[in-house]
Amino acid sequence: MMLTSRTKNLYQEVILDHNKKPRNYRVIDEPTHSAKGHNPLCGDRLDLYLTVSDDNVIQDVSFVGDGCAISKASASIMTTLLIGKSLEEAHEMFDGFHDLVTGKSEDDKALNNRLKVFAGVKDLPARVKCATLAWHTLNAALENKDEVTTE
Amino acid sequence: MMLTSRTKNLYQEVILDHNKKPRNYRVIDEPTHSAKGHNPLCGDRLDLYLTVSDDNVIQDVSFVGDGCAISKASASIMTTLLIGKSLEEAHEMFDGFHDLVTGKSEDDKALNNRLKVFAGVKDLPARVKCATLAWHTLNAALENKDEVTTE
Amino acid sequence: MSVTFEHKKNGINTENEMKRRIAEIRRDFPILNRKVNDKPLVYLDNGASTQMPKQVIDTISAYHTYHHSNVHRGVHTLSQESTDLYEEARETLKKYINASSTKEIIFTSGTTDSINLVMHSYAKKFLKKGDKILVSNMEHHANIVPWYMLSKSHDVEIVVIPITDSGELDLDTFHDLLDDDVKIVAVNHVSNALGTINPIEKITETCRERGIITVVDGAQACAHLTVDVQTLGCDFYAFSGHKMHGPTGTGLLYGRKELLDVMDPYRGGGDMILSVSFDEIIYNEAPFKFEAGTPAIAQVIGMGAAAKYINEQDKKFIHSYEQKLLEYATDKVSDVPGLKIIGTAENKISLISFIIDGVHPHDIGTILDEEAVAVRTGHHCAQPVMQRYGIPATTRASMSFYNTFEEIDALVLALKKVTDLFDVN
Amino acid sequence: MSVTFEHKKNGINTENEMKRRIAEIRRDFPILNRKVNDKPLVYLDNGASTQMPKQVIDTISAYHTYHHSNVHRGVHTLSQESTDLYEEARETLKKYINASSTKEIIFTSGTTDSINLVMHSYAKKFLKKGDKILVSNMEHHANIVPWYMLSKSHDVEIVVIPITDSGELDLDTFHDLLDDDVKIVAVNHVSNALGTINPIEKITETCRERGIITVVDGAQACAHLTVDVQTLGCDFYAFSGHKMHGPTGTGLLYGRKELLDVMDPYRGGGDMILSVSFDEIIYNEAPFKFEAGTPAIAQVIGMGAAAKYINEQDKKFIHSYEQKLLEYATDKVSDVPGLKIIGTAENKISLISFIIDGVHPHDIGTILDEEAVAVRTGHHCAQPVMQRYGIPATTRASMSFYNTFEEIDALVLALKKVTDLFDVN
Ligand SMILES: Cc1ncc(COP(=O)(O)O)c(C=O)c1O
Ligand SMILES: Cc1ncc(COP(=O)(O)O)c(C=O)c1O
Repeated sequence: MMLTSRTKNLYQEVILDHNKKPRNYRVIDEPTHSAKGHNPLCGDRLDLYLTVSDDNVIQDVSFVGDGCAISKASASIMTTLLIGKSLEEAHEMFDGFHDLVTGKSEDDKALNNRLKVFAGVKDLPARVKCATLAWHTLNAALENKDEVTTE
Repeated sequence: MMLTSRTKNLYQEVILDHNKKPRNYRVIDEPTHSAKGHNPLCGDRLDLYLTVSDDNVIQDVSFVGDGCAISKASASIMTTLLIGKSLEEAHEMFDGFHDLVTGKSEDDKALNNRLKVFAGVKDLPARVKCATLAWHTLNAALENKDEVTTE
Repeated sequence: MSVTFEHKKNGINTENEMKRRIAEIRRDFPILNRKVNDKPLVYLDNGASTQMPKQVIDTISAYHTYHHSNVHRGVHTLSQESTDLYEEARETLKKYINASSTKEIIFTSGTTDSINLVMHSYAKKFLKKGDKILVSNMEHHANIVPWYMLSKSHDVEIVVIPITDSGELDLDTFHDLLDDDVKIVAVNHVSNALGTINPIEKITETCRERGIITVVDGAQACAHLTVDVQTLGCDFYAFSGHKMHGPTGTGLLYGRKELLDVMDPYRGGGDMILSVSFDEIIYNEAPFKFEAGTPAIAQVIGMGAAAKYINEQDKKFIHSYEQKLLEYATDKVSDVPGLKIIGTAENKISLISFIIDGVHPHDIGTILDEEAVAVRTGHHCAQPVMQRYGIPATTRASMSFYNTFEEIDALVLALKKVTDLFDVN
Repeated sequence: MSVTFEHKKNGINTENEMKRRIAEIRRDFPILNRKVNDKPLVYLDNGASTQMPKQVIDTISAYHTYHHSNVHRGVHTLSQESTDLYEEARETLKKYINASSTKEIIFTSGTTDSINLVMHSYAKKFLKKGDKILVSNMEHHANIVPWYMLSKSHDVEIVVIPITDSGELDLDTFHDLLDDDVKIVAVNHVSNALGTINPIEKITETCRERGIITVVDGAQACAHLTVDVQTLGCDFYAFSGHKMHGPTGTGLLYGRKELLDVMDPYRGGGDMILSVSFDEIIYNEAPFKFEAGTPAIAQVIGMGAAAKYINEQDKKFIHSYEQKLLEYATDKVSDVPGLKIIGTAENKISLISFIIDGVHPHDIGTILDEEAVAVRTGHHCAQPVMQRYGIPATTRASMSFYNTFEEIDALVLALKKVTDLFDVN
């Protein structure tokens, strides 16, 4: 069946796969950080859990929640990339990702390839919030805020 | 100076005269009936006083108040016509007058000539309320209502 | 396509005749010529806002171009024309819902504003601690949040009328919930999330017997049903211009005169007063006492033009046509793998809310938009409905009389692209 | 005609150049071509409603024709376009009044609605029995009645700031009235009945020092002055679309973010919530928490277009042109027998309120209308001003930058017909 190129760009295989089988989709019982993300546009909610070591390295990260393919895949891929990273690296990753989905940087060499599957988001401004929800929630968790909304 | 025919029709000599020198412009100290009329469109107010005999004949009628030429002249002319009339005659007069200013009857032979000077009002629907304020107040007074507004 | 035609009485006994009529109606709506992503727009978001015929668009432009002026207090020609047009619209709307007097027609800025007016001006004055307000589980937030605010400020209780699995009011439980503390019953005429048409007359009859005030949210009914407030027997009826082919920025509250007379205004300003001094203010009568300030003159006139437009249609024809669209769409979407309709009441307007296994509505919405099919996805400002069915959101296709069977086909085709992509089967 | 020209800096050094510019502006306003009683309309009722340039009329029509759709929650193209246009207007208006953030820009249905919002959402929450609200004697009912309602429901006291014979705020007395009970000062930026421009900065400075909240009614300022809420230093600023060459049905409330954050919404419904269940409702942030329901989308977009139109003018030129009109008109009407100007403040917008000995304003209005001159007569929703001067009403000619010296001449000629007819000398 013919799909538009924008649709194909947005819903890449990797995204569909992570949507169907989200990684690290579980609750961490005693996290060092956690936060709830909320996108009122679609009513989506996402709970994020982190275990961060004393020397600021992410030991474990997980999420549960309901959401569209973009937000779910984004959360799932984020968790796979963060384990073992320092907080600083996590922040850098977010910045690069943010620039990508908002169309600010065309081709950031430093950006992890698994994040680049979200490049199609920049053509659909309404979906930027879906793609960044997990990341905003991450920020909130690290800043010890309980809740964050994207609106 | 050239005036439009509508203006000339509306502001006939008689009306201008009554406006300038309103008749029966006074307070009756112990009226049998009285009411306050109010036209919120122009903020006009009119106090009407009546002395009606036991056999329902209007012995005296007067008014005071602020208002446009049309409402003042209408009140003034009304008072001059009512003295000595029965309540029934007063009501009939109002009906004829009302039909005239709302354009319902073209030429009511029975109508007092002094009322016919208000024929021009029918071309200016916004002024009907001015012309009828005194009469509505009369009705209110006779029905023992304190106050009446035309809106 | 398989549609049956039983319109002999109306003289519409061929498919062609029906299509001709609809094509003619479509010509009145300029936006239907729009392309989205180079494809003809398929507008199935009428539940959110209906489109305006050129008769309405032109009425507003003409008002702006020739008559614009403030109403009610001007003696000059423009102001008189504006006032006449504005009050004519009140008369038109009075007839549109068969109110008994224009004094019962209050112009507001929309359904939401109308219901808030009832809350502030009626409920705050007459309800007291411990009183109950019955609200159905299928209400739009506009008919929930104001009561919630009241429950916080005035300590009244909100009691929920449950709904059945098919999305109908559970009338038995409703009757059981009625006790002497119930002072207001607030329900929508038609649910925007489910399409259900509620049996308002039955509800108001019961309430009237018990002296309970009924507040009916007619936002989704005003374009699709013939609304007769006297037959419905409700105390208040609220709806919006933009839900009945009129402009945004205006709405209406019908209220029974006896109630309006004893209510206090909730907004103060010009035009709603008889006199003002710093010692005493005397309010005007209804409807004016509730219309403080310069009203939405152009929009009210536009809403009047919309009511006139609808009245000029063959209502029997458009209503039955909308039902045919519903039948057709219900039938066709059932072919889509994993699709489940939410809201299967017996009486529905032409609206289908649905979910698809494993695909989030937001993704459906995006892909459908790529195909130029405009639907709404989300909770439709009716989160309690979502909670009732244990889902975060639905996709909603809401039809109007200008939609076509071909557009339903386009919807279904686009949905199949979704299920293909997401590998639903 | 005798007008002086000191516009060398602007390059406008001839009367012809000025007239050419105004003629060009007039071409933007289709209604100025209207005839009334076969004479060209002379529209001098801009204080009631300003006229719309075709740029605004067309923006609204284009929105209706190509984009109309509900905002904020839709994923489809039309809904995104509408949302973008709507939020762009918020950005435009933010700049128009130099607010520091779009979060401080709340769209309402008009000035009246804006002030009522402050009353319901701020004052009801934070004022208590015995507190005082200072209101000037030159306020429009929109800035009186809401406070009056509050005084009744919450037992606060309204204290009146007197005005001088020329129609200026009596600032000495104002200062004397300030005590620890004063919690709110509500004044208009410009008086609609007198034309006075008030020294808002001085007032807000005093109030800020004392922690008093300032509510400024900018209805008459928004088209005629450059409004900068940060320089003005007020807490709230309210105005209407239809007073600044935009459509009816929309208005704006500027509020300082710290205040908006702690205020509760006064209308509940869709779009102003984050989540709704029958147990708990979480409100959205400002400005959304104050914009319940479908907003006046087309009208807000139209108001944005109006702000853009004004911004594109040479503001220095139009403001000084309006002042020339005022000077000219003030001079010319003084030739009319028995005419007395009410409101002779030093700083005025281009507006003249007057009475004529022995002729009621209503009669003046009717006769002027016969001559196609549109003025407003009455109390202008400012009865306390009338009471202050001991008059029932005035006639008001209110100018805009599209008015001409010839139109002032037409006004004066028509007034002389009045005084002739009524034999005033
Ligand atoms: C000074 C002033 N304040 C408030 C208002 C009320 O504005 P609106 O009727 O648009 O709410 C007006 C307009 O008449 C006004 O002139
Ligand atoms: C059933 C129902 N009630 C109320 C509303 C609110 O209408 P508005 O947003 O025009 O105030 C809507 C529209 O979304 C609705 O569908």
